[in-house]
Amino acid sequence: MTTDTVTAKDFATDQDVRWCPGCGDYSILKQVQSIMPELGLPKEDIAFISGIGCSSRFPYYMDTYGMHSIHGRATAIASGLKAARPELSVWIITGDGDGLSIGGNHLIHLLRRNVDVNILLFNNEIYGLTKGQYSPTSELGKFTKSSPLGVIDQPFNPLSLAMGADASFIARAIDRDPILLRDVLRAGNLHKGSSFIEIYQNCNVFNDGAFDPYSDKKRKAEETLILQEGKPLVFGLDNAMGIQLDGLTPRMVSLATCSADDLWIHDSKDHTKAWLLTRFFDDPKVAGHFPRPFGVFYQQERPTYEKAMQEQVKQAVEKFGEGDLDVLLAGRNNWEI
Amino acid sequence: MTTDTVTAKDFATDQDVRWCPGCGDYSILKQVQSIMPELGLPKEDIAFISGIGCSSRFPYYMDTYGMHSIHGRATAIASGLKAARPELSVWIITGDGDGLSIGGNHLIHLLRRNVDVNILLFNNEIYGLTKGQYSPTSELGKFTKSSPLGVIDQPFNPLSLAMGADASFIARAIDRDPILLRDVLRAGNLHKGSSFIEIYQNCNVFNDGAFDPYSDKKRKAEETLILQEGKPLVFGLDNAMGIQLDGLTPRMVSLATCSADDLWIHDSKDHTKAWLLTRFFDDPKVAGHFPRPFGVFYQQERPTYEKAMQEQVKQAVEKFGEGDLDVLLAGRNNWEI
Amino acid sequence: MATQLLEKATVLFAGDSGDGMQLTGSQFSLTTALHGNDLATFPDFPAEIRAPIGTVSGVSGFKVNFGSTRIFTSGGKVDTLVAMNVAALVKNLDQLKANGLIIVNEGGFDARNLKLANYTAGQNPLTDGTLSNFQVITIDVNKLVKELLKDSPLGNKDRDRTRNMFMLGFVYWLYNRNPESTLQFLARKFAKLPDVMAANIAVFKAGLHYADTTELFSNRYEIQPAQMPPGKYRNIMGNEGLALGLVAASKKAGLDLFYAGYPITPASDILHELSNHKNFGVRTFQAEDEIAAIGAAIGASFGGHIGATGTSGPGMALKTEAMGLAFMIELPLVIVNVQRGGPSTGLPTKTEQADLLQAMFGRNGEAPMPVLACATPSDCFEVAFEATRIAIEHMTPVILLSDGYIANGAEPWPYPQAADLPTVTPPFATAETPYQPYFRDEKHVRQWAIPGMKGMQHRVGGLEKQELTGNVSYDAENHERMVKTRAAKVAAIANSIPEQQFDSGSTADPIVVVSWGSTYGASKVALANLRKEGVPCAHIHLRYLNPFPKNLGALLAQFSKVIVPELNDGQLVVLLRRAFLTPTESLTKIQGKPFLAAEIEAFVKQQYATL
Amino acid sequence: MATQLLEKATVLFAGDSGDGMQLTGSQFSLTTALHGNDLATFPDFPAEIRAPIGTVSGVSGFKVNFGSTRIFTSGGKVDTLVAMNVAALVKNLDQLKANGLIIVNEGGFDARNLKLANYTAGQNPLTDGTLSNFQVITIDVNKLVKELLKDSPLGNKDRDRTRNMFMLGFVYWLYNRNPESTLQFLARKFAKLPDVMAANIAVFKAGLHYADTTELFSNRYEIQPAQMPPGKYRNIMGNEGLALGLVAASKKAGLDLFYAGYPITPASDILHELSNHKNFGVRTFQAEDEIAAIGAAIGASFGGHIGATGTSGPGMALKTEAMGLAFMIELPLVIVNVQRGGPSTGLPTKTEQADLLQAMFGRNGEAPMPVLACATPSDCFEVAFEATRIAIEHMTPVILLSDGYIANGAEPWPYPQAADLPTVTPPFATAETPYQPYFRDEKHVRQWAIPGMKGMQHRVGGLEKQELTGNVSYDAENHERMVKTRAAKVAAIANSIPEQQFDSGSTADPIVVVSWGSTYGASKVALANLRKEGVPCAHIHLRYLNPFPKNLGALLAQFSKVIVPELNDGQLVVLLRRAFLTPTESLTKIQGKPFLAAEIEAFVKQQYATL
Ligand SMILES: Cc1ncc(C[n+]2csc(CCOP(=O)(O)OP(=O)(O)O)c2C)c(N)n1
Ligand SMILES: Cc1ncc(C[n+]2csc(CCOP(=O)(O)OP(=O)(O)O)c2C)c(N)n1
Ligand code: SF4
Ligand code: SF4
Ligand SMILES: [Mg+2]
Ligand SMILES: [Mg+2]
Repeated sequence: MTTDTVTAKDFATDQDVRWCPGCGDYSILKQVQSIMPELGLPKEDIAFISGIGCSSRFPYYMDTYGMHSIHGRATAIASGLKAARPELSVWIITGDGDGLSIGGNHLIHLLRRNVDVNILLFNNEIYGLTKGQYSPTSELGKFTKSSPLGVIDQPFNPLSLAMGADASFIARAIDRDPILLRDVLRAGNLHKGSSFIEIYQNCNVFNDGAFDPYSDKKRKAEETLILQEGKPLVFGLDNAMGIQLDGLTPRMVSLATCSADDLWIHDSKDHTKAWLLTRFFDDPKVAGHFPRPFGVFYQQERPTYEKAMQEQVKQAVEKFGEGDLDVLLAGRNNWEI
Repeated sequence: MTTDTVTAKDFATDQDVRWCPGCGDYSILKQVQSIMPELGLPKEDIAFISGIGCSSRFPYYMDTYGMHSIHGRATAIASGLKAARPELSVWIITGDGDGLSIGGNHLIHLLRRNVDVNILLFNNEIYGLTKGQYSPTSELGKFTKSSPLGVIDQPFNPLSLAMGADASFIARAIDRDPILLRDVLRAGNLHKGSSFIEIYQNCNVFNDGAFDPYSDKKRKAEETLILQEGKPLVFGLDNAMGIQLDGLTPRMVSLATCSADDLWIHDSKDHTKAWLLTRFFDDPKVAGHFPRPFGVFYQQERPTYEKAMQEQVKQAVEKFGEGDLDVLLAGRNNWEI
Repeated sequence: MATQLLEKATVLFAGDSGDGMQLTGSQFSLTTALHGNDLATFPDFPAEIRAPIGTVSGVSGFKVNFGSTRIFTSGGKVDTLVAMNVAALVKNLDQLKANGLIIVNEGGFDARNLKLANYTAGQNPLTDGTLSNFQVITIDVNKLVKELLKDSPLGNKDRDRTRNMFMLGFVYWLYNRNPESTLQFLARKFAKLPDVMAANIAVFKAGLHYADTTELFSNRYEIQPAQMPPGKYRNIMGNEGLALGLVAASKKAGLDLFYAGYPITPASDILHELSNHKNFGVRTFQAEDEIAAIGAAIGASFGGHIGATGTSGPGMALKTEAMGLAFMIELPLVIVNVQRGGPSTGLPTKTEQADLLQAMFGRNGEAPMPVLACATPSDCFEVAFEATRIAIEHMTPVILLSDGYIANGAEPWPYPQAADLPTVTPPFATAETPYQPYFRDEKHVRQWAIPGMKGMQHRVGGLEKQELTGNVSYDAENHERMVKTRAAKVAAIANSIPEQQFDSGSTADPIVVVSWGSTYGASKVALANLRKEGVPCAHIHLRYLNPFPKNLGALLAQFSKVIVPELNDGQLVVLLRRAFLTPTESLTKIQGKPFLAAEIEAFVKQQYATL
Repeated sequence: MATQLLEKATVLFAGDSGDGMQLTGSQFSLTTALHGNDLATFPDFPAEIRAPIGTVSGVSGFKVNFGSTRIFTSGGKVDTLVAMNVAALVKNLDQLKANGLIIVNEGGFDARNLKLANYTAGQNPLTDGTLSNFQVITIDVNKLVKELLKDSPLGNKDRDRTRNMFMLGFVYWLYNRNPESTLQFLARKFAKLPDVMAANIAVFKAGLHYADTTELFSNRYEIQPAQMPPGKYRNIMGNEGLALGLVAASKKAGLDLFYAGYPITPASDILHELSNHKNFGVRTFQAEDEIAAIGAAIGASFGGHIGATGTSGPGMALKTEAMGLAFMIELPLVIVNVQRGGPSTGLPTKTEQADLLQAMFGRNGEAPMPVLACATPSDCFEVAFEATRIAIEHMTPVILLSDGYIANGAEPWPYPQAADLPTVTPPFATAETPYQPYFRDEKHVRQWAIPGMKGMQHRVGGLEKQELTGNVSYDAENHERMVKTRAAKVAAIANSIPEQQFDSGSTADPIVVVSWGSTYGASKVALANLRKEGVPCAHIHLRYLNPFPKNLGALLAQFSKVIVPELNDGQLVVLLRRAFLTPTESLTKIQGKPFLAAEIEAFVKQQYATL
């Protein structure tokens, strides 16, 4: 197969797509399929590993190798797969429940190890497949099937959590902005190391409109902050607003009163800035809230886990020679009878 | 029992303490016992819950209620205990393996929920009980029983991780500084919400000297940064050095060239500063490294999980009346035959 | 218009997942129960939230079996099938009785729907003779509703959503049901959406009237109230009954209930139900996973609440390590497994009984636990109560097995009065003698001291412990004694449970059918039919799977054939062989759905022939 | 000086955890093996890393049973006990033969040590007559070493640490062992610490010389090389053998081994061992927990490596959900459980066989897996090889049961030549026909396509799947067929394993002892003794616990008594009853330690008497 003739369609399978009509998952599937040809890899060198949840049905729709595994464990399984087969392109599909609730531990360990995989966390702030309980990203006070009096668990800030776990790449996208989503997917793919990509995804059955502030045509400009490398942080209608850093404190300023040169310039290599951006996490209903950032927050080159493992195998061979089974079996001390 | 007559000794049990001679756990036990009387609670209102590991034997030595549970689950068990019995003082004892490896997920979920417990994480950067494998806090390259060619997993920064999980109180102490350790324990106890206390603990059998830079008389002054509320960040012999903030960037300065007034003033309510402090995490062998901070990094008042749960029970009673079993059994629609 | 008296009938509402069939079925059930019929229901829906519209895999069904006699299963063949679209018809046709009635929504048979159900262009089951052996009534509900609501302020989507109400009204008329409770329900449900309420009520009434006026039928049906024992009744679903059983037992024990769960089909509704009963002091904890859930429940039990946790197979697997801890520290705990099709993720929305051996043996080390199973939706209440009683009075974790079939099924329930429920007595420590955490009474039960009890501070844990003191002990003989004592404690529960009774028949019969869990209903019906036909067989239904009732072995020994029907590959059989070396005939069905009585009948007859 | 020829002897080195008894014992074993004796060892140490010095719970022991005849257990009663302190003596005295030899370090009998071992002031077992039935040799090793090393540059602590070498040298002299390999070992071990090396060698030699010169003995012992089958031998520990078995099978299959584990006693050494063999392409992954470990191993198997994971009981409990996944997706995977005392955390450093039923049934749904068990340290190699072969050739997860006794025990092993090991053939997909992931061959085995294989992209998962295509299927009949097919696949493995042989005896005997796992040795010795005494009994040892060898049922049916000794509460018995309705006599021991042959002998005799 010559990869340059491949199109998005080649990555579709013959399986019926079984999400609810209108589900945000459709868009994500489409964007992923459409950037696949850019990987420059034959289909057989790509693997999609998912856990359990609506989102985790994803692999059935990708004509690559794939596993729809068990709840929360895609990260563990993908770690083994990538460590064994570093040359494969490995994609993890998970949800806010799958990845942050039951699977939280494997996720943070994968991130610290920096296994070179791409993690797409479909965050719909709800348990879709089990029909509407709150998830670890549901907001305080939310009424759901399992919280008839309102949620009392403070939600995770997924990108802060990832930074706490020393993730080497973090980004946020949204189902309804396909261009940005594709850009982020591409950047994640190019990053050597764990790419953690949170994707806001509308569950139109159990949590419809959760991300409307960030996709609604009327509100989007005010509510979103699109991160562009080397560019000042601007937002609002006609980019009339910007973000300035006053010591450690970010402030929203009007460009009418402040020059773009004095604004915070986005630098995805800056760890502290990235952390501060993850803290732009206000409830959009609260007055004076900051816009929600989208795009690549942070990326850092550091050794990947599977490379280091490969390296040790190589070193061992250099040091002890290619393993000889007879030597191994005979051990150090032996005798003949 | 009148609590004011109680002393540290009253909290000891008749069980032989079974740690290796010289283990750092002894000091921690002693400091915990010694601050117990200050809780002002009768012994029967205190519970120590641990997982599995050398450190987790702790409850056997405390004459309170206690459970030596299973590996990694103390946090989950304590969450249930505290939610059921908010009036108890609940202490979790865990290790770097117990709390951050197998138990990492329950830990971060407990922290985001802000269950009002005190978590003492005995970090010896090794698996003690299983005889010397590397842990999620062991440094890169370390040779252990399970890493004969050196560790390739980047270690967690436990306090960064806790902040990523939105912990409301984080602190660091060390076995060999009993005064600071007691201060931190007291502060953790007073904090309403989850108190996450990392305690550097020497495992003199499998990882002896791991924290020597921070306890060795000669090096301690240069290598440690003791955090004191409202005070400038100073360190070094005769506190000759200080930390300044240049925008987002901390710098080490000599007090000979810089006034104490211009230094970074410790404010444990400042979330961003606390984050930056957790990033003072350099390898002390690397030139130009920052000193390692000890003390209370961060504390924030926010509602605790068990209070919110209690509140919902109360609200439900107010709204629907004290539950009447006959009404419940009869349901809404019934008929007689 | 003649009214034909029937003894019983089975109605199946089938449509697309989005067509509201579950709600339609529930309303029909409730009204039917209020009418005084006995009934059993069986919802059957796809694993997807919204499987592709119009396809066979997207069909959702709700079956109601009701009668003027007692009803024990959700029914075999169907009398009346309501089909909202092609797929619903195709999927369910083989369930219909010969000459059964089909009520079809013609609007669901357009070209698109035909294609989605895999019909080639030009083909249509309504016209190609497929239905020639049935009575078919075709109504274009889509069109009727469109017309009816043309002035409604509702949007198209909301208008279309009322179609199910048309069919409900239609079937109410056909079976002579009183529309009142449904009208009330709609008024309540849509109280805040008056337009939606008006539309639904209008369409529902239109269905009723359409049936009444169109002269489609020469007669309607009447099924008179069943001869049920007098008393107060309500409808109950299995998971609901289970939740109420936990609450009731906690109240009768004077303890607060702490239920920790992680959502999983088909157990989630227990969590939902209980989260509505906080005014009973119930605390619900949605944990980050199943391990945390059982952990939190253990913590709550340690704190003196009655901890409970519920899940299904995959979650059960995750809990097994912590179950071992609960077993070692001998605290009360109820662990519910609402079984579903396995293994692994398996068939999440289908039923199965394949976790029995996991419940018995799925732990490291020697860790026997009491295991009980529920037989019917209302039995879920009783068994949950009993499991909680055993957990508390015997200081032990208890496993309670339910399954997807009864969890989602419903039936009328002669609910008890609180005062008539037995009192449960926690073995709390008293200050009379110095507290020893592992001192045991004559039933081998240790005393319970909870934080706050003065002078009784103690430590428990998963390491082996010394008798009496509970201190850690690696002593060889002590370990053996403790293993045996813990086993003896569980075995001794046999002394506090009733001896095994026959559900029907006696030791005079040569054959006995031994059922457990949800196979109760089908077995009961089968046995009744068999006995009518003169096949001499008895029926034993097991609620207690560990320990078995004391007399069970002796009973079984008196039969020439012991037949064990199970929705698995023969698991109870393993336990009977282990306990009594009983030679058994295993009847298994592993299809994600319950037995039909006829299947059991056929097997028993075949076995009878070989006697 | 006379030399007394012995057939076999058992030496027990006992001291405080810090006294280096494990190292002492290993050195003695190695030298003894090189001497040509057959042997078996049994280390026994406390759960604590350093339990309180001087206390009975802090005693660490290492037992070596060796002989000029074949040795099958680590021995019953002890001939020579080395006791470094009071506690070591007290703890082990009941293991000593009447008139056995005790070599005592007097320095370990000071007031402090006496008190720590719970002696009241003034009492001392050396002087109070306790030892009157034994030969006692008292040496103040502390003092001798102090004197000897007075000019050593070492600190006190390091000097004291050499005391064990004195005893080792002493016992070498007594049993006529060649000191050479130990001298080499010390030189290698302390190559970078010349002072430590010098001190150890000096003390070791001092021990040798002290025994030689002090005329404490009228004779020394000689145990001649055993009549072992000719060949090349080495010493092997159970966990080591297991690790080598995995490596060897992976090489013979042409696959890389991917071992993922989370440390846990007594399985950790497998991880340690394998992490040293990266030059064989072995990858070791220390996961964050047992779930991640099996997950990573599954991922690696999906990638075309042979994934393996090892743990002990509590970790096994955590793996059960993922085992279900591996079972559904039908990938090769080896799951090792080195059993320890349970339940829960139980007795972490002690042995037990109580996880057999967990291995068989500890999963949700119908998920039968092959289960094999190792009998001895060297058998660990063979069984690990065989388990891996089955996993790969039959595309299934396989459970391999070992236990703490054999994991830490050692014996001489006639190691094989790589070329003589069988080839293992992974059923890789070929491009001949279009790939169907769930197409099966005549053994019901599906074909393996791994990422990188062109045109064979496919998806696997835990939901039920359609035959052939592997697409998700909720179809009722398909589910039943798949459940049965998966079971048939595992059952069919019986066709590729040897029929059951007798270890001794035959169907002519009325009694058969059926052992499994580490009870092999004690059973074998017991049977040999019994037959010598004229008790007519046969011995069957099971390596394959699921499926059983095809002829097992027929074999067992020919005996009047089937006796099953187990280190649990009777678990194999459940499987035999399930499979063959075999009435069995269960001999159980649940004390965290292996059977003594004498215990089995007594039970068999008692059963024989009732024949
Ligand atoms: C061990 C286990 N526990 C619980 C479940 C049930 N379950 C399936 S998906 C899911 C959560 C789904 O939420 P999320 O991950 O956010 O995915 P979404 O459906 O929203 O895409 C749960 C709890 C399961 N399959 N396995
Ligand atoms: C489920 C399970 N897995 C593994 C173990 C073995 N284990 C016991 S303690 C421990 C880790 C100990 O390390 P840490 O938590 O750092 O405590 P430390 O001993 O260093 O104080 C492990 C892996 C266990 N007991 N249970
Ligand atoms: S339930 Fe929500 S997340 Fe799941 S498929 Fe439907 S719309 Fe999408
Ligand atoms: S092994 Fe290390 S951590 Fe454990 S008791 Fe000994 S010194 Fe302490
Ligand atoms: Mg979700
Ligand atoms: Mg540790």
